[in-house]
Amino acid sequence: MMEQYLSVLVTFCLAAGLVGTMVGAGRLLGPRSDNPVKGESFECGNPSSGSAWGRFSVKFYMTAILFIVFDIEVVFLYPWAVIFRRLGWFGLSEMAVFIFILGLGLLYVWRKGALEWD
Amino acid sequence: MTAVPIGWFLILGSLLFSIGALGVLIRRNVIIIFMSIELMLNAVNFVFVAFARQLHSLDGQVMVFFVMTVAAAEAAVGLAIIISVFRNRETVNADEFNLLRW
Amino acid sequence: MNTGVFVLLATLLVVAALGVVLARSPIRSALSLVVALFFLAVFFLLLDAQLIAALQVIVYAGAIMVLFLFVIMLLNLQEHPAEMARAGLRFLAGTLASLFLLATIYFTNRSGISNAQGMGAIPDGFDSTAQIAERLFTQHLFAFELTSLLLLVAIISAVVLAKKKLA
Amino acid sequence: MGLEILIAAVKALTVILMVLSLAGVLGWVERKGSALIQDRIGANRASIFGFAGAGLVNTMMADPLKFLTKEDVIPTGVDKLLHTLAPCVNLFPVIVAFAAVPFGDTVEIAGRTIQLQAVQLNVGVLFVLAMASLGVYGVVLGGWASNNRFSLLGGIRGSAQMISYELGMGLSVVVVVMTFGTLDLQEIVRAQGHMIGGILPGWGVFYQPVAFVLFFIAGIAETKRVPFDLPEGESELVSGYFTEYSGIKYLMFFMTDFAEIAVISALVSTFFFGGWQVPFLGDDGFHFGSTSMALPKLIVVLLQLASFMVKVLFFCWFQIMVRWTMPRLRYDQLMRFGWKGMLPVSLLNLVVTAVVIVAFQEWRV
Repeated sequence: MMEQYLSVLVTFCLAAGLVGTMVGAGRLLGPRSDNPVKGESFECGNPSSGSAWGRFSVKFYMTAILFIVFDIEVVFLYPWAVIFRRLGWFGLSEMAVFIFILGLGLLYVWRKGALEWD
Repeated sequence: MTAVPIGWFLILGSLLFSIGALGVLIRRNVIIIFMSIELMLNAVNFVFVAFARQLHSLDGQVMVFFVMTVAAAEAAVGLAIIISVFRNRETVNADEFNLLRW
Repeated sequence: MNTGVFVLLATLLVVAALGVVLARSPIRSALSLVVALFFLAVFFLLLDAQLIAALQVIVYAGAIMVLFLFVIMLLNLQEHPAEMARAGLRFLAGTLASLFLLATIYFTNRSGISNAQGMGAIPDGFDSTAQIAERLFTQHLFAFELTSLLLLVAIISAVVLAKKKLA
Repeated sequence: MGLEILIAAVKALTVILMVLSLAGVLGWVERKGSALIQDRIGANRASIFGFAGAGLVNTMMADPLKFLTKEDVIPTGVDKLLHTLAPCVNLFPVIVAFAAVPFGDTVEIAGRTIQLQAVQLNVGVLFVLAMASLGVYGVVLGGWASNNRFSLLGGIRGSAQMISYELGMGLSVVVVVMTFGTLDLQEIVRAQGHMIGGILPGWGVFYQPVAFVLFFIAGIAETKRVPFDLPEGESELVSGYFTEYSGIKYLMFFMTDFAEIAVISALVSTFFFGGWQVPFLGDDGFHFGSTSMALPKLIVVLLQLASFMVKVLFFCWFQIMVRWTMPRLRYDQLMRFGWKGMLPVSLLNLVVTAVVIVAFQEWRV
């Protein structure tokens, strides 16, 4: 038991250490020279047209919402997948109802055209 | 982790909950208020899991599933509301959402 | 050793949680929340809830917080000067929160559970996914089916609210 | 306690070195492979004494050193903290995810049983998926922190693409879990040790061919490579979300790309191609029907290790071939394929699998 958590902890620490060392070493070893032109954001050689932080399409937001909903569905499926053999037809029908109701949601989104990118 | 008594977990959970509540009360940005609510929900989850461990009952862990689902649904609908309000009023400040106030 | 781990993780968790509330820029606030959720997952792992720990990261960090980040970027929310509540309200909120905290500490102490010698050993197979699944899909069957309706409502309302033209 | 930490550290270091050297090798294979496909020599200066194979040493040693000594340009007007954080949160989950994949069976050293797996969790499958879902942050933060139009567009496109294909990936993994009945990666590999009818290895791909195809497609989409390379399409977005990065931070994004290829390959071989299993090889040697050939335990372990590496390298090579063979999709095609293709098909696959398994209870691995 303890072994499992130890392995996770040690791996996390080593990976974080590696990543940190890389950034730190790059900072120490790399040369430094600042000038205003170098600091401009790269727009293929044209003078920069100012800050890029602006608003973008709401489509991406719709994708994220749909992702959350179906991600929850998948999350319920993992524990179910482990024991569905033992639950048999009962487990199957209960999951069928769940998937059917969420399938209705997918159908609705599909028919409403929220999955279109135009 | 077995050497730490449950009381410590309860206190840590309530500390998290208070921080979340503080965020809801003192911040005016609706999105940060939302995130503070998520924090409060998580504090509750934390206590559920700690009690599940203490009482050797898995119901606490099952409950976390449902809290997660509710949090997801809440985030989806809540943020959709924020977006549609922002379209009309160009603000996310909770004090300026006052059309329904009387 | 165990107590040390608890204190270390708890400190990191509380700092991250404070970051959510106190950070000026919403994007930093959201990232603090991701860090806090990650440390919560570590706590779940140490509380023998492996499944919950993994799902915590998948659902909260991997899905819900991505949505928050998207919205913050979508609305291009930067720091806003007049963003905190009035001083009086801040004071009231602080008092309420500390009262709540003190009450918990008081009742935890009085009930005597915090004096118990740790949590003790767990029964065999307590952390197995199969047992949680067994509970979830038999005893809590009704609640499970209801969540699908909740999610359906969430999809429909999100589409209706966020779509530009309503029919 | 100290000894256990030491063992865990040795295993974790082995895996980290494995994934880093794989990333280095793949950088070279990609250059040489693309040259092969396009009928040119490619990377022709990277040779030692005229032997091109030694160029591999060059890419693995000289390249990182060069990147380390380059200036790390941070443009004005960016969010400095997030700009530095982005490559770190990009690389970290990939390395950790690779650590959860078992690269061999157990070995016994001095009376102590050691699992050849750096992160041993009962829920290894979910651990890997959790880390994969954290990969979005590197992309989103890199794009946002740079304050550059190309970066932001690349970052947003990349994250939307990754979350879309994560669903197909998750659903095909659910099917794998249903087939083997466990969330433990080591258990999944062990379950693939038998032979179907004495001739066919009991690999997941023979039970779940559809899931294999779906998982592999979703995996390529998660690595954001051709034909799904919209987030960093050179001809449109310069380098996408890491346009504004230079020096070691650029190398970190670059390494993440190759490490992701390695992770996907390792997962494909674990879920569908028996991981470290060698067909006909048991604990004590080869068994072909009635004849058998005894082998010492050490040889068996080494053979299994080699089997894992060969499978991983094969799928890495396959992904590189795909990259240099396919044209790029359009973004609307990509999203349509994810939501209207992958998602319904993987749901259908799941339902069919569930019905088949429940209807024929004896059909089990």
